[in-house]
Amino acid sequence: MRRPMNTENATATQNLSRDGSGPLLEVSDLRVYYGQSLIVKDLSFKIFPGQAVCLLGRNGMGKTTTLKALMGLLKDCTGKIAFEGRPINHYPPNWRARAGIGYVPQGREIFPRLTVEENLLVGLEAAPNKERIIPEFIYDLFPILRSFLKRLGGDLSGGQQQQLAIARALVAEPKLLLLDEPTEGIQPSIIIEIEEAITRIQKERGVSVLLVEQYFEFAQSLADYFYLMENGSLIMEGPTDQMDEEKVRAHLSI
Amino acid sequence: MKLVHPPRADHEVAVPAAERDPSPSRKLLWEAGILVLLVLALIFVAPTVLSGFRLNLLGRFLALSIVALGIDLIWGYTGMLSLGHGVFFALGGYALGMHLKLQLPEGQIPEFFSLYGVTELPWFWYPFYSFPFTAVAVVLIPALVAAALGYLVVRNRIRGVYFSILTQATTIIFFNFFNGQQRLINGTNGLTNFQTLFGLDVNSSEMRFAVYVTTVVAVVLAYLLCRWLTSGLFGRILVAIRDDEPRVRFSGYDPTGFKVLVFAVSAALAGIAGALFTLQTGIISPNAMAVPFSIEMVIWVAVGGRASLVGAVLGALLVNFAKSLLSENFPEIWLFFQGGLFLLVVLVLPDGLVGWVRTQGRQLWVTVQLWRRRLANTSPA
Amino acid sequence: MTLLLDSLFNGISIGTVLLIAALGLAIVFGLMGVINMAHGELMMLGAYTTFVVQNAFRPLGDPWRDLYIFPALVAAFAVTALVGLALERGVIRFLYGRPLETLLATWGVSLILQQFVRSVNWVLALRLGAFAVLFFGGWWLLSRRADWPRLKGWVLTLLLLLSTAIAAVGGRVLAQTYALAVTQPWFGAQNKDVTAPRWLGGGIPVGNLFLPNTRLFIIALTILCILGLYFFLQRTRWGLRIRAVTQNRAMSACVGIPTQKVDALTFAIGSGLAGVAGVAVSLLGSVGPNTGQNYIVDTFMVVVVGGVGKLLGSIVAALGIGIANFVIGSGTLALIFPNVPILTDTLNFFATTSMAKVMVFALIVAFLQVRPRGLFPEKGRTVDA
Amino acid sequence: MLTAAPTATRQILQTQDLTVSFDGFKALDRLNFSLEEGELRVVIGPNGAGKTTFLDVLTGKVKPTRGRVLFKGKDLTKLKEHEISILGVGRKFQTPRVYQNLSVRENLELSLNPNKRVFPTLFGKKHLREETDALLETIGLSHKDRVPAGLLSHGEKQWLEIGMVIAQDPDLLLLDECVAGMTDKETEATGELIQSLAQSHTILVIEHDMVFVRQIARKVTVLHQGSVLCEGTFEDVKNDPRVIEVYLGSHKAKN
Amino acid sequence: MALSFNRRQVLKMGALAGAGAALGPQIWVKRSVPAYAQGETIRVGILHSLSGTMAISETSVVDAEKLAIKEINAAGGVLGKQIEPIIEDGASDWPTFAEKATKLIDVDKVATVFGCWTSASRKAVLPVFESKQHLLWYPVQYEGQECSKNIFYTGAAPNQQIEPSVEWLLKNKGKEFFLVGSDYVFPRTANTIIKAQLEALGGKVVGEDYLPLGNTEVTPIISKIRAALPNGGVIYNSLNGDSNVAFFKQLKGAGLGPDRYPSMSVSIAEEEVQAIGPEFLEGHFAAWNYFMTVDTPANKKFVEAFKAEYGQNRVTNDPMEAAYIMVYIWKQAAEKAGTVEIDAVRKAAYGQTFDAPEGLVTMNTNHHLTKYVRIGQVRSDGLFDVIFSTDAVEPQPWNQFVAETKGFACDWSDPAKGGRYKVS
Repeated sequence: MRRPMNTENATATQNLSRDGSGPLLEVSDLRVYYGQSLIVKDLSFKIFPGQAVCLLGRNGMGKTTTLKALMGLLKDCTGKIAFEGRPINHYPPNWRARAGIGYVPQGREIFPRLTVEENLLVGLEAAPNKERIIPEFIYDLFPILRSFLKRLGGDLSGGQQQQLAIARALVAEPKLLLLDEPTEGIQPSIIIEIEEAITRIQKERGVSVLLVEQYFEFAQSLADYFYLMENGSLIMEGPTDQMDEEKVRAHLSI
Repeated sequence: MKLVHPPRADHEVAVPAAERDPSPSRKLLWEAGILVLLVLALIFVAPTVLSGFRLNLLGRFLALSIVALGIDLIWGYTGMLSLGHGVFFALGGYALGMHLKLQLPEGQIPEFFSLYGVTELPWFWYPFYSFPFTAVAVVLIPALVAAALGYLVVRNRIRGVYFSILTQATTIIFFNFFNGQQRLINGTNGLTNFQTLFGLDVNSSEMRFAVYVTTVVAVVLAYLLCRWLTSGLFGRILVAIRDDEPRVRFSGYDPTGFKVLVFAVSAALAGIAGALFTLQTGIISPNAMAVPFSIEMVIWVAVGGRASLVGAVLGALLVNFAKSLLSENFPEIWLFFQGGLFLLVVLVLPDGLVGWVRTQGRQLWVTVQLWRRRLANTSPA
Repeated sequence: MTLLLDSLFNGISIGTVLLIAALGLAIVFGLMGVINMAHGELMMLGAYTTFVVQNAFRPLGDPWRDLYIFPALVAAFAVTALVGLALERGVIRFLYGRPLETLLATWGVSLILQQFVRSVNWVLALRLGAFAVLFFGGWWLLSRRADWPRLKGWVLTLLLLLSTAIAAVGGRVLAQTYALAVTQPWFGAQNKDVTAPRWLGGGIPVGNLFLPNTRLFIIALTILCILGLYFFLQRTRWGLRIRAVTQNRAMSACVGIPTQKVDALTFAIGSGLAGVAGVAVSLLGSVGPNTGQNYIVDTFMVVVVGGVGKLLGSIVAALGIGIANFVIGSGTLALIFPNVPILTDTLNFFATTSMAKVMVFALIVAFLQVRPRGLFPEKGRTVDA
Repeated sequence: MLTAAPTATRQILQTQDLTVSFDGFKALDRLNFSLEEGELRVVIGPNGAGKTTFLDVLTGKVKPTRGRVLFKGKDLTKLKEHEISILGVGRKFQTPRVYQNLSVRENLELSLNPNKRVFPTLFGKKHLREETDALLETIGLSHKDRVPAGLLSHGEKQWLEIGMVIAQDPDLLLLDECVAGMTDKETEATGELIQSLAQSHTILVIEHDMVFVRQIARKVTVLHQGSVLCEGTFEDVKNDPRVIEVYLGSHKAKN
Repeated sequence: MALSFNRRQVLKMGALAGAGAALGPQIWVKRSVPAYAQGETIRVGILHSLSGTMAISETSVVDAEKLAIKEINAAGGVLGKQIEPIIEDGASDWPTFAEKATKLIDVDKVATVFGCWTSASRKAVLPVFESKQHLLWYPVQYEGQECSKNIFYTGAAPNQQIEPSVEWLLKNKGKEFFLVGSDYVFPRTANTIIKAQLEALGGKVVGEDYLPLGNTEVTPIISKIRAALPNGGVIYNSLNGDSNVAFFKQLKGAGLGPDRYPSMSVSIAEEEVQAIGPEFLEGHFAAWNYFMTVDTPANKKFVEAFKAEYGQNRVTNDPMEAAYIMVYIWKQAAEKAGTVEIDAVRKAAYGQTFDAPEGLVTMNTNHHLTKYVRIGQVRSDGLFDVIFSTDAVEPQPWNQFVAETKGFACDWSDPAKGGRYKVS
C-alpha cells in the first residue's frame, strides 16, 4: 500500500499559504534515533502561518518522537528544523518555547503538585512580555479552569487536565501549537470543547497548529492539511478536504 | 505449539562483529594463561625487581585489591554502592590482630590492657587463641555483620543512595564503638606491635615474603570466586538487579536474598583483605572504619572500571601507588591531586580505565577492519 | 518537669544546628537528587567567611565590631552560593541523574576545598586568578571572531599552555620577590577564632534552665531560614520555577523555563544555606579545615529520616535526632528508669556523648525498618516500587 | 513445558471490590472481575481507566486500598511480586523491560531458571540450552542470541519480553499493550503467537489497537474509571451504547 | 589525525592545567630551595600529619623542627654536614604513618626521624622502629606507660604535667572534679591516672564524659556538668582539637565561667587559645612545661627566630618547643658520638643537656627529659600568665598511681634493666 510521496502535488498545495509568506516551520531530512534504532527517517514537511496541520498514523509510528524532536527533547537528531526561517536545531526546549512553540504532550504532563493557577503561571514563562497576568481569553476558551484555580493540578480529571495542558501552552500566546493526541482517553463532551477551542485559537488568533492524531474524524474536522506517517516516514499527504478517506483509513487502525 | 517467525524490522541495526563474543572456551584459556603468568611474575619476578619497601607496599595494595574486588561485586555488578566497607575490612583486621596479640606466654595479657587497669582478658578474646577459629572469624564475622545489616536495609527496598548513606552511617557507629571501648579493644590506638605468628617473627623477611605470597594467592582466589559468581546465571541476575530491580521481582526472583548474599560475600572479601593488610602494616585501628577510607575503596573501583574485575584490581593498585608516590613527593598538597583524580575519573572516564581501554580498543579494531577491507577492495583481484 | 523542659530545650538546640546544616542539603538532595558530599566544606567556607568578616569589622571598634554577624551572614551566603554555582556549572551539571557519581565527584571537591583553605596564600590565589583571567578572558575575546569554530581547538590548547605558563612564572617571581608576605598561608591548617558578638555572650535563665543567647540566636536564624525558604519556594517566580522543574524537568523546559538556570540557582541557594549554617556553627564550634567533615553524616541522616524532598520531614527529623542525642547522651533516660537496674546499666553505658551517637544511629536504622522512606514519604504514582 | 488445557472451566482469577486510591484519586473503584481458566480476555478502556493499575495490583506492585484478588484460590494482595510470579502470573510490561546489558539468550535463561531461590541458582545444574533454543526459535530471535538486549529494535524487545514471560511458564499471562510500536506484519504475527499460546494458557491482554483486538478477541472487558463498564464479545462491546459513549463514541458521534 | 576538541574537553583540561599552574611550580620552589643540600648531607625524616584531622596541631610542630634544622645548618650543620629534612605526610592515618616511617628508613636512609603526635601514630610506627633498630624523636606530652629503646620522648610524662596540676588544683581550686576528654587513649588514660590520684589525695570525681574526636556538640556534657556540680567545681579537660573550641564556646555561652568552674586543660596551648578565641578562655588554666611567656633568654631567642621565620602573628607552644629541643639534642648526641649511627647516638644522648626555652633540660637514661612543670592562666591577649612553676621534675614513664605499674622504672643505659624493671 505504500506509494511514493507525490512531491509535486505537495508543493503545489503547500504553497497555498494564506498571506504568501514563507513557512512558519520547515523540517527537512529529520532523522531521530532512540539509542541505536532509527525511529524517524528523513522526514520533511512545512507548516505555514495560520495553518492547522495534522500528522496521522498509528501508535508507534514515530509521531510523538517527531514532536519531541521538534521541541528539542531528543538529542540524537540530524537534519534541519527551521522556525520562522531560522535553524533551531541547537537550541534547548526552553528557547524554542520562548520563540513561540507551544507544546501539549501526550499524557498532558501537567505539574501535579502545582495549583491550576500555578500551572498557568508556569506557562507564562514562554511569554515574550514580562507581565505575569493570565490572559482573559484562556478562561474564555476553558471556563472551567477559573473555578479550579486553587486546586492542585493532580486532582483534576483527565479531561480537565487536558484542557489545563492546552491552556498552559496557550497563555504564552505561541505562534505554533504542537498537540500530541489531545483526544486520548478523554470524554466525548470534553473532546468537543477541546476541538472548539483549537478551532477558535486557529481561526481567531491565527495560531498554527500541528496536531498528532490517530483518529481520523478529529483530525479531519480540525486540520487544513495532513501528513500520514508510517514506520517513521511520510507515505501520504494532502489537503484534508481532498483526503482519500479509504486509503488513509487503511493505514489507521480504526 | 505453533512457531511464528516475525518479519525482520526494516530498520534493523546491523550487529557489529565486535559485539559477538569470540569462542568462550578460547577466551577462558587466554584468561587462565594470563592469570598464571601474572602470578608467576608477582611471586618470582617482583621480589627481584622491587626493593623490600616497595614489595611490602605491593603486598599491601594487593591486599587492598581484594576489597576492591568485593566492592566491584556489589557496586559494579549489583549496583549497591557501599560506603561502609571499611567496617568489614577492620573487622577482619581486628580478628587477626586479636590472634596476633594473643601470641603470649601463658597468663599474660596484651600489654595495652595495663593502661586501663584491666587485668582479666575480656571474654570475647578467648576464642582468638585458636588460629582456625581466627581464620574462620576473619571471613565470617564481617560476612555475618554484613548479612544482618544488608537484610535489614535491603528487605525494606532501601536502594541506591539511601543504601550508600546508611552504610556510611554504619561506619560512624562502628568507629565510635571501637574508638570508645579502650578497655575491651584498646580504642583509638588499635592493635599494634605484633610479634609472632605460628611462633615466627612477623617482621622477619622470610615471614614477610610468606605473607606476600599468601596475599598473591588470596587475590587470585578472590578473583576466581568473583569470576565464578559473576559469570553464570547468578551473575546475570546480579546485573539484572542492577539494571532493573523491580523487573527481577516480576521474573520470579526475590532480589533480597541475592543482594544479601553478595553483600556478605563482598564483606567477607573485605575481611580477608583487612586481615592480610593488618599483617603487613602491623596495625589495625578504628581509623580503618573512618568515613574517608571507605570512600577511597570505591574510588579504586571507579578508577579501574566498574563491572570489570581486572579493573578493580588494577584500580586498587594504581590509585594506591599513585597516592603513595604523590604523598611522598608532594606531602603538603597531595590532597589536591587526590581530589582532582576523583573529579577526573567521574567526569572524563566514567567507565574507568578498563572501560576507556575497551572503547578505544574497539574503535581501533573497527578502524583496522575498515582499513583492511578498503585495502582488499582496492587491490586487483 | 524541669527534666522535660531541659531535655526539650537542649534537644531543640542540638536539633536546630543539625537542621540548619541540613537545610541546604535537603534542597540540593531533596529537590535535585544530588548527593553533595562537599556540603560540609561549603559550611566550612561559610565559617571562614565569618572569620574574615569578623576580622574586617574588628578595627572599626564599638559598636560596629559586634554587628559583624549580620554582614557575615550575607557574605557567607554570597560566597558559598558563588562556590556552589561554580560547582554546579563545572561539575554537577554533567552528572544529573547519576547520584552515585555526584557523590564521588563532590567527595573529590570536598578534599580539594579542605586542602585549599589549608594552602591558600597570595601566590596560589593570584595564580588561580591570573590563569582564569588569561584563559577565560582570551577565550571570550577570541570566540567573537568569525572563524572561531575552525580555530577553536588549536587556540584553546595554545591559550591553555600560555596562561598556565604565565600564571606559573608570575607566581614564582612573586614568591621570590615578596617571600613570606605572599607565601604565608591565609588561614593555614590551624583552627581560626570566631567569637560571637558580645550581645550574644550571655543567656536567659529560666528557673533552673539557662538559655544561652547563641543557641537562641541559632534557633531564630533557623526559623528565619525556613520561613525565607518557604516564602521563596511558594511565593516567588523562581520558587515556582524550581518547583516545576522538580516535578517535571522536561515539561518545564517545554513551557520555557530555563532549566539550566534553575538548576544552577537551586544549587546555589542550597550552597548558600550551607554558608549560613557555617556562620551558625562558627558560633558554637571550631572554624578549621575539618569543620565540615563533622556534619556531613549527621545532616544526611536528617534528610533521610525526614523523607527526601520534604522540608517538614527534615524539620521533625532534625529535632527528633537532636532530642534523642541529648536524652541518651546526657544520661537523662537513665534518670527516668531508676529502678530497673539492667536498663539503667545499659543506658549508662551509652550515656557518653560518644556512645550516644552509636545509639542514635542504631535507632535510625531501626526506625527505617518501620518507615523505609522516612517520616513523610512521597505518595502516589510517582513512587517506583 | 506447557500445561494441558483444562477440560472443565473454572475461575482462575477473581477480584472482589478491588479499590486502589492514590491521594484520594481512585484508580480502581470496586472492581469485580473474573477470568476462567484457559480463557483469552482482552481488556480495553480509555487512558486512565485503570488498566495498568489493575495489572499492577495483580502482580503485587501496588497494594490495593480495599478488596481481594484470588488467583487459584490464593489471595494475591498478601504476596510479594516474586511470590506471585512463582505462583504462576507472568507479566509483560507496556514499554518493553528487558535487561539491556544481558544478551537475548541470557535474558531468556534468567526467566527459564526452574528454581529461583538464591542457592539453587548459584549451584544448580542448568540444562537450559535446548529450552532456550526452542524459545529463541519461537520468538524469532535465534540469529541474535548473543546480542545485548539493549541493542534490539523496539519490536524485537517486545518479542523478547514476550519470550521471557513464556519462559516463566505462567498459568496466567498478562500482556500490557504488547503490540505498541510494531509494524502491521509484526502485529499480525504477535496475534498469531498469542492465539497459539491461548491454547494452553490463560491470557489477559490489555490493548489499545482495535484492529489487533478484533484479531485476537474472544471476550472483551471494557474498563472505565476504575470499574468494569461492560463485558462481551467484540461485536457486543462495539455496539454497546455505554461503550460508544465513553470510548468509541467520540468518533461515531461526529459522523 | 586532526586534533579536535569539544568545548567540554577543553574546559576540563583548562581546569586541570589551572590547578597545575597554581600548584606545580610551588612544589618545585619548595623542593629546589635547599640548594646547599645537594652535596654531602645528612638526611633526617620529619613525619607528621600535614592533612587530615591532626594537621591542625602537627603542622606547627613541623615548622619548629624545620626552624631548628635551619638554625643548625646556618651554624655549620652536624659533623660538618648540612641536615636535609625529608618531610612525609602521615595524613592522620596510622597505617600511613607506619608506611612512611618504613619509607624514610628504607628508601631515604635517614639518620633519624622526628615525628608523630597522637599516641596511635606512635604506637603504629613503634614496631617499625623497633624491628629496624632505628630511632624516633617524639615531641608531645603523652599518657606514659611506655618506654621504648627506639624512641626519645621530649614531651611531658604524666608526672610532669597531669599529676602536678591535679595537686595544684586540689590545693587551690577545690576537691570536686568533672573530667572531660576526647574519646581516645590519652584522655582515657589521663583520667584513669587522675582518678587514682584523687582517690589517694582525697579528691572526688563527680562525673566524666568523652566526646568523639571532632565532635562539636557538647550540650549533653554541659548539662551533665551543671547537674553534677551545681555550685561550681573543677573541670579537668583533656579534650583535643576541634572539640575544645566547641566546649569552651558553649561553656561560656551556658554561663559557666572560670570563677565558679575553673578548668585545667592539658591539650590547650597558645595556638589553640588563638583558635578558640582568648575571650572564651580568659581565666582558665593550662598545665605545660613551656609557655610562650616563659621568661628565659633562650625562649626570647626562640620566639624571635620563630616569628622572623613564619610571621609576627604566629605563636609558639609546648609541643613546638619540645620538637625544637629534640632536634638540638639529637645534634648534640651525634656530635658527641662523632657519627649519626643509631646506637652510638642513642648512647650519646643520655645525659645531654640543652639550654631550652623552658630552662635547662636533661635527657635521662629512661629516654625522657627532665622538665619544668608550669601552670598558666589565660590572659586576654591569648597568652598565659605563668602562675605556678616547679623545679626540674624527673620523668616517670611508668605511672606510680596505677597499680600495675607502681614501682616500675626504665633505664636503657643498663642492659640488665631495660624498658621496664621493678625498682628494688
